[in-house]
This record gives sequence, C-alpha cells and structure tokens, in this order.
Amino acid sequence: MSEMKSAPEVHGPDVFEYEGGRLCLVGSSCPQCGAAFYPPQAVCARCGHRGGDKLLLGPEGTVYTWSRVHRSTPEFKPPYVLVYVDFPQDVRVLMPLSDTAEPQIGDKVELAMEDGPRVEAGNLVPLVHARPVQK
Amino acid sequence: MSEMKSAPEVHGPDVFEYEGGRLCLVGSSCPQCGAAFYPPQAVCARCGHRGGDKLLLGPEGTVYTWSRVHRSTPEFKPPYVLVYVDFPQDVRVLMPLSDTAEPQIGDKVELAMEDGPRVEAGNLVPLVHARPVQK
Amino acid sequence: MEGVYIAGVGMTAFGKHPDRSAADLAAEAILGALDDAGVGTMDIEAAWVGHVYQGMAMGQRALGAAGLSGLPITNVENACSSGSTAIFEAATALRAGAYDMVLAVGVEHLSTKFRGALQPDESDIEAQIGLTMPSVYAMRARRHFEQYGTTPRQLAAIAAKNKFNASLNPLAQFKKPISVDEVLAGPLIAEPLHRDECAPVSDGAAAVVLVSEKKRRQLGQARTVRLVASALRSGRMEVGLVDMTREDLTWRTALAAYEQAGLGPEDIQMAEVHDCFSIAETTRIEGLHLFPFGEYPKAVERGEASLGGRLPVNTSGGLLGKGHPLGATGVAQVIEIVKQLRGEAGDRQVQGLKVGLAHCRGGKARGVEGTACTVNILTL
Amino acid sequence: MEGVYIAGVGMTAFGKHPDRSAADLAAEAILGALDDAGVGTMDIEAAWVGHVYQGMAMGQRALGAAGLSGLPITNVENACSSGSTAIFEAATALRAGAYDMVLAVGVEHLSTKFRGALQPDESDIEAQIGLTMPSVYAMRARRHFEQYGTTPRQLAAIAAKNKFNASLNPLAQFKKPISVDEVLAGPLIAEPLHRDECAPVSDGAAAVVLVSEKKRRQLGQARTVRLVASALRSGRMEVGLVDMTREDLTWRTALAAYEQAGLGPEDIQMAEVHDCFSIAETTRIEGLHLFPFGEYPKAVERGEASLGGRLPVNTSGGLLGKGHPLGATGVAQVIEIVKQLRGEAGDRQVQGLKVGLAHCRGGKARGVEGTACTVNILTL
Ligand SMILES: [Zn+2]
Ligand SMILES: [Zn+2]
Repeated sequence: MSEMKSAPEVHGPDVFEYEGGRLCLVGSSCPQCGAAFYPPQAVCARCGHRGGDKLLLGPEGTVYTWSRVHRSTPEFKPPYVLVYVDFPQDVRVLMPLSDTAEPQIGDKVELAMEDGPRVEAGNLVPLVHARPVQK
Repeated sequence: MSEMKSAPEVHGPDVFEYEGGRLCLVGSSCPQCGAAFYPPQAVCARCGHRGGDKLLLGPEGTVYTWSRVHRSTPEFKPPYVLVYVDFPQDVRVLMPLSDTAEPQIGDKVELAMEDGPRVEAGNLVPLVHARPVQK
Repeated sequence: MEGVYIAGVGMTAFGKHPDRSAADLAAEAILGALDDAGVGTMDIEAAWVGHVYQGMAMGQRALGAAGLSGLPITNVENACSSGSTAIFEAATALRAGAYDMVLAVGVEHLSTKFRGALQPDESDIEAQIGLTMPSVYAMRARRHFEQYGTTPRQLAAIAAKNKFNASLNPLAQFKKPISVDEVLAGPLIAEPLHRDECAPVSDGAAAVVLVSEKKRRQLGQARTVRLVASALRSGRMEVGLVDMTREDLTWRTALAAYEQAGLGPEDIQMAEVHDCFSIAETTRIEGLHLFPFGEYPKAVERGEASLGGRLPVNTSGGLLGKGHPLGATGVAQVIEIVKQLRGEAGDRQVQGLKVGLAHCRGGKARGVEGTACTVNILTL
Repeated sequence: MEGVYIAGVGMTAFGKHPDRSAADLAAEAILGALDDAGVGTMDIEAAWVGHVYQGMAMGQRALGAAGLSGLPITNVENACSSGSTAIFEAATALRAGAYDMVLAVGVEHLSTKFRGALQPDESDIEAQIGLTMPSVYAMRARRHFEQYGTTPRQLAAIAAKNKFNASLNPLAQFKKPISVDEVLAGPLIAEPLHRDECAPVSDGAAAVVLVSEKKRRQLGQARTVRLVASALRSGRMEVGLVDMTREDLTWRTALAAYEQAGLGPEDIQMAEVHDCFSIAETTRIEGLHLFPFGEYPKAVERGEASLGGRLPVNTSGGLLGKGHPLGATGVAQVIEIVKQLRGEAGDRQVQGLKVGLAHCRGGKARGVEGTACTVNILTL
C-alpha cells in the first residue's frame, strides 16, 4: 500500500472490507508517526511521511454528533440523518444513519451497506451507513 | 445618458437605432476626452470621467480583419465568418458577416439584422451582421 | 504590521439584484471607495478581486466596468474568505513596497449562480454523501449543546441580535427585526438550526482602497484607518478525535494577527465575525478567545454582545442580517469596522472605539475544519 | 527585484489523465518540487495555487493531497496566466519579508471540465456572438499576413518547431515531430489556423519552491536559480483603432520586467512564450521586442528560433507541443527555464545560457487585447 491512488470518491465498494464477517472501512495509518486517516492518505498530514499502512476502521463506533437534514441539494433526498462516528482506531467519519429516528450522542453503531440519501437517475445510491447497535 | 446601465449582452434590439433609415449601433463617447466606446461605457477607460454621450456607429464601416470559423462551441453553427469592422467613429466592433463568402480586408460593409450564427433552442438568433456593400 | 492604511471604502446594498451583473455591482463599490478616498481611477496601481462562483476574469470585468484597466489585477478565491484574502494579498504587496495605492474588492452575484444549500466542492467525499454547510454547523451546535448546556433559545438570540443590528444598517438585506420566538418558530434546515439561523443567498460587492504610509501622508486624510494585522491560514488536516466546538483554524489565524498587531483578545472592542450560522458566531468568538469556551451563547442572552454591550459583535447585521454575497463578505466586514472607527456608523455607532477585529472564514473539506480563515485588525 | 530564488521544481507529464484527479496531479508536482529542493512538507510556509476551472478550494485540496495543510493558501485565477500569477504573488510575499520558503503551483484537469473551443467568459459580448479563442488569433494572423507578408507556411513552421522540441521532452503531450506540410494538410479550425497550430486540451500540474536570499544561503544549494523579475499586467481598454499585430499588453508587462531585472531584450538568450496558437508565438516574441515587428515568422523559417538558433523559443515544446493545462502552463514555462539554466534539459539543452524569459498571457474580453499577462525573467 505504499503506492496509494487518489482518494475514493464515496463510501462505495472500494472503501470497505469484511473482517470477521463484519463491515469495516479502509483507512490508513502512518508507519512513521502513527497518525490515522480516512480516506487513506498518500502523504501523512502530520509528519510528511510518504505512503501509509492499511488500517481497518470498525466494526463498531460511537456517535460523536448528528443532524437531521431537512433542506439539501437536488442530489439528496431529505429528511436524512448524518452522524459523525468515532472509531476506536482514532478516526472520525461522516456517514448517513440507517433510519431517521433520533440518535443520541454516544450511541454505539455498526457499519452497514444501505441505500440513500444520495439519488442518481432517480435511484437511491448504496452507501456505507451507521446502524444503531442494541438500541 | 449620464446614468448608464450595464452593457447590453449581445447585438440585440437595445443596441441599435435607425438613422436616415439605416441601421447603426449605439456606442458612447466621453464628454471630457472624446474617447469612443462600444458597448457604451459608464466610466471612461481613458480619463476616468463618469457618464458618456450617446454615439451612433455606422451606417457603414470597413473590414479590418476576418476569419471563417469551422469549429466552435455547441451554441454556434459553423461555418460562419466573423469580421472586425472599423467605423468612422473610431470604434472597432466584432460581428458576423452576412454570408460565408470570403471577404477582403478593406471591404465596405453596412449593418443588417440577420439570423445566426448563435443557436438557441434549435433556432438561429437574430443579430446585427455586417453586409458587404456593392461587392 | 507596518504602514498599511484603509483610505476609502464603498459597497452596494446587499440583497437580491436580479437586474444587475456582478461587474456592475463591483463597479458601484469600486467607484464608491474611490470617491470616499478622494482619489481617481488613475491613482490605483494594482487590484485584487475575491469571488467564488463568478467565472473567469471577474476582476478584469469588474475593474473595466469602473473604468480601470491595464494595471496588475489578480483574482483570488478562498471560499467565503475570498474577499478578505484579497485584502490580505493587497496588504502583503504594500508591505513589499510594490505599490502605494491599491484596491481590494469582493463581489458575488450568488442568486444567479446558486440554488439550494451550499456544499463543499463536488469532489469532496463528505459532500458526496449529503453533507451541506448547514448540517456541518448543525452538528457543531449539537456538540455545543452537549458540552456546555447551550440551548436552541440562546442560539436563536444570536440571530435575533444580528437581524436587529441589520435593521439599523441601510445596506443590509434584512430590514425587519425578528424575535427569538419567531426564529424558533421558523422551519428547521438542519436540526437544530432554523432558517433564520442560516445566512441568506445574497448579491453584492464591496471595495476598499489601501495605501502605504507615504501615500497616507500625501493624502493628508484624517479619516484614514490603520490595518494593524492581516492574517490568513488554511485548515489543518485533523489527526485524532478533535473537539468540534473549538476552532483550531480560527485560533491559529487570530494568534498570527494578534502577534502582528501587538495586541491580545482583551484589546478588541468590537468584532465582525463570520456568522454564516448562529452557532458559527459562537465558535468564532470563542475561537478568537474573546469569550471563554462555552460562555458566549449565555453572554448573548445577557446582552453582552449587543450594541451597548461590553463587546458588540456583528454591528453591521453580520452575515445573518446584512446578507452573505460570498466574495463580498470579508471586505464588507472590514468596511463596517472602518465606518465604526470613523464614527460614521449612524444608529449602530459604538462609542469610544479604538480597535476592531474582522474574522472571516469559509469552506469545508473532508478532514479539515474549514478551507481558509482571515483575521484583520484595524485601529484608529 | 531583490532576493527571490527558485530552489526546486516539479511537474507531471502533460496530456490526458482520465483516471487521476486535479489534486492528485498537483500533489505529484508539489512532492517533486520539494524533493528537487531537498526540503520537506513542513518547511513550506505559504502557497499560491493557480487554476481556472477546478472549482472551490483547489489549492487546499492540492496541498492536502501532498500532506500540507494549515498554512496560508491563496487560490488565484488569471485565465491562462493563473499559474504564473501564483509565482508573481509568491514572489511579492517573499519581497515583503513575510516568508522564507513558499510554493507556487499551477494545475488543470481540463479534459474533464471542457469540450470544444475555448471562449472568453460567457458574459462577454463577443463570446455571445461566436468569438472563440482560435478565431481571435486567426483574425490577428490575417492582419499579420496583410501587413508583413507573412505566409501560412511560416506560421506552420512555428508549430512544427515546437512539436519537434516536444519530441525531446519526456513530459510533453506530443511525442512525434510533424512536418510543415503535415501541419498545412490538417483541418482548419478558424481560417487561416490549422489544428496543429492550436494548443490541445491537456491535464497536468507544475510546482516551484521559491525562497528568500536568506533561505537560499541556508540551503547552500548550487542549483538555485534567481528570479530577477516578475511582472503582471492586465489588458488596457483600447481606445481607437489599434494595430492588432502589436501586443500592447505583452510590451507593457515586458517593460516592467526588463526594468525590474535591469536587462533589455538584447540580454534574453531563450524564451518560453505563450504559443496558444502559432500566430501567438509571433505576436508575443515581437511584443517582447525580441525580433522586429513582422520579422519573426521569417526568422523561424530560417531556423533562428530553433534549438541551436540565435534565440531558441519554446524549447520545452511550448503549449503547442508540451500541452496546455491552463493553470499549470505558466509554472511549467518557468520550470523549463530553470532546467535549461541548470543544464538539465537533456536533448534540448541550450548551451552557455545565463538569462531566460517566460511569458504567459491569456484570456480575452471585449475591448481588451488580453485578460492578464506575466513576464518572469530568470538568471543563473
Ligand atoms: Zn506521519
Ligand atoms: Zn474620457
């Protein structure tokens, strides 16, 4: 992974892997200073080291903050809930929440591939979502 | 004409007038230094004076240079001929030529409203053209 | 920072201008600034023009419409800080001794270029999954609630304060004050933010004439205001799980400006800050260290940031009340400080003013808190 | 101009890069320039990034992809002179003493943003009646024919010269030389200009590390090249019936640069000029007073502007041969001069070189000959 390409464009099929049967996102960590990033970074933003090691994020995390979005651009179908998820790997990632019910800060979530809120050609696009665990 | 609005967008109906039955373009001249402009300028580019006097350009001029355009953007229908016309009022104006026959530098032209080369919604847009005189 | 002065200011009314072009608006602001400085088009040696969505060569079109051509012109873009970046670049060139009198202009005809919620650039991974600028700030607001007990009512009070200030500013987009209850009764854009807690879509332009020490003496103008600091920073790529209520970008920029000015937060008597959202005014003011973290919304409720309060904030009406034509915003903020320092702010005049600060920042990209931030400090 | 040096240069191959983003291209150029200078990401204090069509915060995205964030970053746009304007602004800031080591970057992913002939901005009155950039230059060519007896064959020789030079440049878009007859046999884009007399659509990025005198001494690097002049001007609104074969904009910019450098046209030993079209190389070179008006096309036919001629022009291949990713072009021109001065230009090396000039200009609007023009002069 020392030769990394441009960042993936969305939470699409290139950016996750299954570990122990559970979905994880693919990030990177710097072999020199340990800083972790998502999406993977070709050059470390903290120490300038080039190249990174693969780092899986997940399979669970906690909700750092959230918002239910009522007005958006034409590419998205409101209402939808966005959450920032803090992963134990020390990385925070934005993603949609699986349902529009009100989450709480600190809620445990796992990763799941679901449709929306992005719309392309009239169809909801599959994206990695955060799904509440044991709620 | 001391309060001039923004420049007109194209050689459309706001920018010409008939004088002695012949089409002229509406430019401006600076009451302070005499510099002439097309389209009309709210502030003189030579001396900074604000406001201008109406100045009619035409009814005849001469071809300063020309090109027959074979590749353009989707808004235009090639081939078309563009000419820079020098008016006796000391102003040079770009316009399409009435036909795609080869003009000569120095040819005398008059102004005429004709269709094209601009296309909107599939139709050629009427614009002020240069039409050869006694050719 | 040595020897940079603002000799003249001009701006259009902010709002919707469907029948005017961006160049036309900019020309009005430029000619207004020249008149205010008592100089002519031929006196300007160079110009920087900030905008976001106005297309190629906006600056050349703007200056041309005002009768200025031939000089060095640079178009700059730094998201919502584009106009203040123009001031920053102009000040740098004066410091280099390259010129003695230059223009900084900001302009945006946003209503013809834009619909719907603003987003980060389309290439941004977060934009592609639904992040809008209101939702960025909504999530920051949620954290402020969680960490400091801030309430929706306190944030609504910021919007109400700024719309009241706007009602005293003849060039503002919103003319009518609005109560806290009315803000809270409005539709939600991104929870917990209501419509009146979000800056509107606006058209407008603003311009300032900046001069060197030498030119200031030549002009012999009593109304000249000194730019004692101009700092620009971009967002740092975040490593680890940072506190979203604390604006590292704002603080690093402010620190650079405070150092240039030889001043500290305790010296600032008024501030125009980038209140694109009610919560944004909070995190800016706290990020500038003008109030302790978590304290600002409560202070607003107590009237401390109002006209007549201990630190008036966004006396112009801010983005929420005056309007937010992106490129013009950063220049208009500096103009408000200039007018206040000169004692020309009319019904919203702050008394006994010696030092004011303008903070402008904007943009968002994955992993950074903001694209660009500027802090300008002005004194009598 | 005192104490501004180029300590490192980097650029991508120019051409079509359908599977790479603008940020990715820019990062390659930036990291290449840092390596070339022997410095790290943390040594850079500020950056200017020039582009035309790449959207909001391109610079922040570009630097972020190279691991740089937090520093002052300014995005600049000046049509085809955007990249060289970034160099101009960077040099100004070094002269102001604001920094000791900065980056100037140019980038464009044009193939994803653009189709068809380039035009002035859509708001321009001439663009609205069908003026394209090729037709602007076609009409200038027609006047050059009329006034000086220049022939289509002479202009085609300029294209053939530059494509030959490109064949010696591993980073150029065109790899294969082309004969004068082949140029003339190609399709007409706007009469009298043929396809190979027009710059192609290109993607690419280029970056330079600029340092102060103090930093140059610290680095102790023998390969550092001096930037002795950096000038920017915009087109002057034309009054009266001007001669379209004489570039007032180029000459005014060059005059400013010659004065800064304390040099004249007679001191220039090689030039990279903005050959967006074959005729453009002619009017630039004549506008720079490097050849008498009307003489350049004949001189090209005689080989005087070729490698080994008395004044090699566009040894890199120019825009016609190397490619023209708008924002990157002005930076890449300076890089060619740097490589030539260092003796690192390989098969296209000019011998005994001490002074080179890079000229970049672009854009067009009603009533002005061009939007912006830069002239940078470099010496050993
Ligand atoms: Zn690292
Ligand atoms: Zn005049």
